[in-house]
Amino acid sequence: MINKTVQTVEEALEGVSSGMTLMLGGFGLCGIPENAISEIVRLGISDLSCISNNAGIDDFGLGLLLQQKQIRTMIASYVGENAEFERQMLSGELEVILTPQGTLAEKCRAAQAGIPAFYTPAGFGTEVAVGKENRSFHGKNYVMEEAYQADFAFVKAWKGDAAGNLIFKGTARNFNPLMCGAAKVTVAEVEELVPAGALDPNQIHIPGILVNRIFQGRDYEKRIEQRTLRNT
Amino acid sequence: MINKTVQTVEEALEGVSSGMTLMLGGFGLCGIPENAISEIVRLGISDLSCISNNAGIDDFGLGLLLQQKQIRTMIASYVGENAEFERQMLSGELEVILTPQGTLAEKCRAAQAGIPAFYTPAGFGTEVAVGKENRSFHGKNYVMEEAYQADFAFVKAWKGDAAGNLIFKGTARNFNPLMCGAAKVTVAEVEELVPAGALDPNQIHIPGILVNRIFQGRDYEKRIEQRTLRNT
Amino acid sequence: MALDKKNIAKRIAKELKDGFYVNLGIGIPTLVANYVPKEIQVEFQSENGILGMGPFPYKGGEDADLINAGKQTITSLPGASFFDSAMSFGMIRGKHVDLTILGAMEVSENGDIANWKIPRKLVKGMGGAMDLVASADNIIVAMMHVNRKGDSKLLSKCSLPLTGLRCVKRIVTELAVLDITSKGFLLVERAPGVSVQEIKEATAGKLEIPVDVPEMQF
Amino acid sequence: MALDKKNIAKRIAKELKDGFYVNLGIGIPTLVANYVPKEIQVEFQSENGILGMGPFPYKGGEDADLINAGKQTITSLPGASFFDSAMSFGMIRGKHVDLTILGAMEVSENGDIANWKIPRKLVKGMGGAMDLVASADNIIVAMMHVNRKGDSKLLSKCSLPLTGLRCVKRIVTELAVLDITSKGFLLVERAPGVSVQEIKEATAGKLEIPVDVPEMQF
Repeated sequence: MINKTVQTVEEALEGVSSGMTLMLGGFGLCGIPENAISEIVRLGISDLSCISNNAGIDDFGLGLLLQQKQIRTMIASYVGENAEFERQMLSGELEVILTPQGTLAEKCRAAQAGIPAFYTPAGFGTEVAVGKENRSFHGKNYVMEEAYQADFAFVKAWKGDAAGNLIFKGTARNFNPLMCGAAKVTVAEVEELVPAGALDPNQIHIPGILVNRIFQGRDYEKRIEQRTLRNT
Repeated sequence: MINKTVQTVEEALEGVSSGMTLMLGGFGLCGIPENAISEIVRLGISDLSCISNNAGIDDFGLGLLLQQKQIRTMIASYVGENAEFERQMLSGELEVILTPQGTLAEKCRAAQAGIPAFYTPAGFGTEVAVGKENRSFHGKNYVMEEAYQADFAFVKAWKGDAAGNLIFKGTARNFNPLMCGAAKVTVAEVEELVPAGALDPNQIHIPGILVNRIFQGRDYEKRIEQRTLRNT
Repeated sequence: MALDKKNIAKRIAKELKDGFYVNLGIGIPTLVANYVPKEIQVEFQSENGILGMGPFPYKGGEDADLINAGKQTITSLPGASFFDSAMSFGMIRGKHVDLTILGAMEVSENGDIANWKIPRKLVKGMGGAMDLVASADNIIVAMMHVNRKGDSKLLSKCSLPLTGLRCVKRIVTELAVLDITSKGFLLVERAPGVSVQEIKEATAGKLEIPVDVPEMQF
Repeated sequence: MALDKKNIAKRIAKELKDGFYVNLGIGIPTLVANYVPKEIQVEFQSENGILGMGPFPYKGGEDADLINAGKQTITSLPGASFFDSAMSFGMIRGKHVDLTILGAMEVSENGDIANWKIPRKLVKGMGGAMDLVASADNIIVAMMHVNRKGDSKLLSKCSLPLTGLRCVKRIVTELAVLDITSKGFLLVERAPGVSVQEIKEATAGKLEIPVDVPEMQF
């Protein structure tokens, strides 16, 4: 067993620096790498390009990096729910590259799997397709999209073992598995870190080969964006 | 819950006919849809194109279809271990399209996921790349490969529920998950069929949306090709 | 009388067929889940990674790890499954989802849809909408027939940046049910008490009006 | 004296580094697993869907659902995982596997490899070999220096249909360890008791011979 465990978030983020391209898992605030985000804030690095489906809210998630003006380029599919984001975008401080959600997912997966490019119907005939190869297969039109290239991927899993194997929970899975192995270095934080052999090899969502460093996360807030209830 | 259960293998294979393109899961004899293969033999249909990593052995797996001369075209990555196969191939009765194993897997996955084509480095500069688009990304050469188009996919899972959700076991997973939803109709046979709700939704390998019919398989032989033991 | 949002959802629910996997957009489409006919079984897919989505949880049953695409807390039903976003959009692009119901800012008479961007206004992004409209064979749009200024949103050509081309099949508004055909918008049903003339006036694109236009039934 | 297959495997095992994920081909490469230095940790990947592959099972411990790429019954080690073939080749194409060790029929002085097809003979297929050689940054070939007829298999140009282009980094034969460089085959080590002259005679491609060619150490 190859041990991927690191003891601290500082150690986990060693090598992250200004100007890098980062992938961050999560959908809204669900399944975001809270510990890594806090540490990036603490490191005070800037000029970052962030690939993440959303941009957090004002005071949580990627919103914390926006507050400190650490992000130069945001690559996302949906960026509502964030006043500071809007301000920076409208003022031109922040570059925003909007990408269809399925394309964003597949561009991560392509990077993970060594596929340099693929075709998708999403965005054909829209401004998303401008400047990209358009091509027809079997009478339907598609756009060519290329794999992302990133320096670090930060993901959050439910359980993980020392070998770096990961299991996600519910819809907190989302983009996290696709970003594993999609950047030069993948850092996984987990709610529960167990010894190798404690997880059923049949139930592992992401094999440890796609994870470079794993650590036991702390103080998860797991904030709920839209607490919606049924009447009793 | 949308119920995908059918009671018999006959019902499961309704609509399969001569001249069709079939996908069949399994690696060697591991994880092959034994019940579906037996039923195809019984149906006596022919002129089939079969997409499967291997072609079975003389008296088991796809070898049973070869014995009856039901296969016209075999699309596979490795076809050793089968004397009748060799005879038919050398005599020209059987057309064989050899495809790199990873490309075969990805062409199934592309069909499942609505990706019409993708680029892979596998086979660049070899006869596999002849007649296909060759293209360079970031200084490396790739070959364009298109998604498969098939009529039926036959897969074998370990456990499944009435909603068509599937869980595979060990290395019997292989190509089975990738073929689900990759053909017009996907038929899953399982060793153990349970009611919807009995499987943990976190542990499902293939969601039921990718399966059209599911049935409780019978009399699994699960033959071992190379029983290799350690000395005690 | 023009329908309210609930009744638009109720009318759309009649389009559901037994065995359908359905993706519901945010807004009116979400309400459709409340009106599934009892005699049929459908399953709801949420593109953030669940199939077999159930209703909102009771108080105390919320789970931060279980939300829908609108980031609302939800529950899962027996037979549900969780999966990653690549698998989720694989289902969508691979045409495994049978019906997509979503909102729109504009629809054109050839089925183009615009629902993600207003130039010079704040753009929040397309989310999964471009994937959904480019992939689905069966798209129903739930929308208001006219905007707040009273301008028609059913146009000969969309004025806003497109989300997808020639993809909408059917539109349900507060006034009518319309299909996209080679001749433009075909008036299929009108809301109870709404006249053909009213619909005609509210539709800027080409409108094909059959001799008999029945009222919607609920 | 020329090495036997076990010693070729033993020499290759010295190339393993702590933390390496390794894919072993059928034949001599499989034997490498027996000689992993005790002080390092490596994990073996088998492209049919397992990481953390262990030794063959004891009698009674065979499981038909647990085999390697050679279709042999195997076991799994603590920390192992199972996955589908797309994920498996994603690991390979995505360069997550650190070292690939495989056999060859021919290797050329520029690193081309031929190991899947002999024209006019029965073709069994390339299996995963084309994916492996096209993807791996670190490929070691385990092979015999000459074929049964005594012809060199280390050529200036492969005569057989290629499996991959310019991909081999190092070759270990019964006679020598050689690297592929811009100047052709570079003689790195010779088998104990084997002379440089013997290696020279057995190598058809361009051979670069340093002043000092040490004997292999085991």
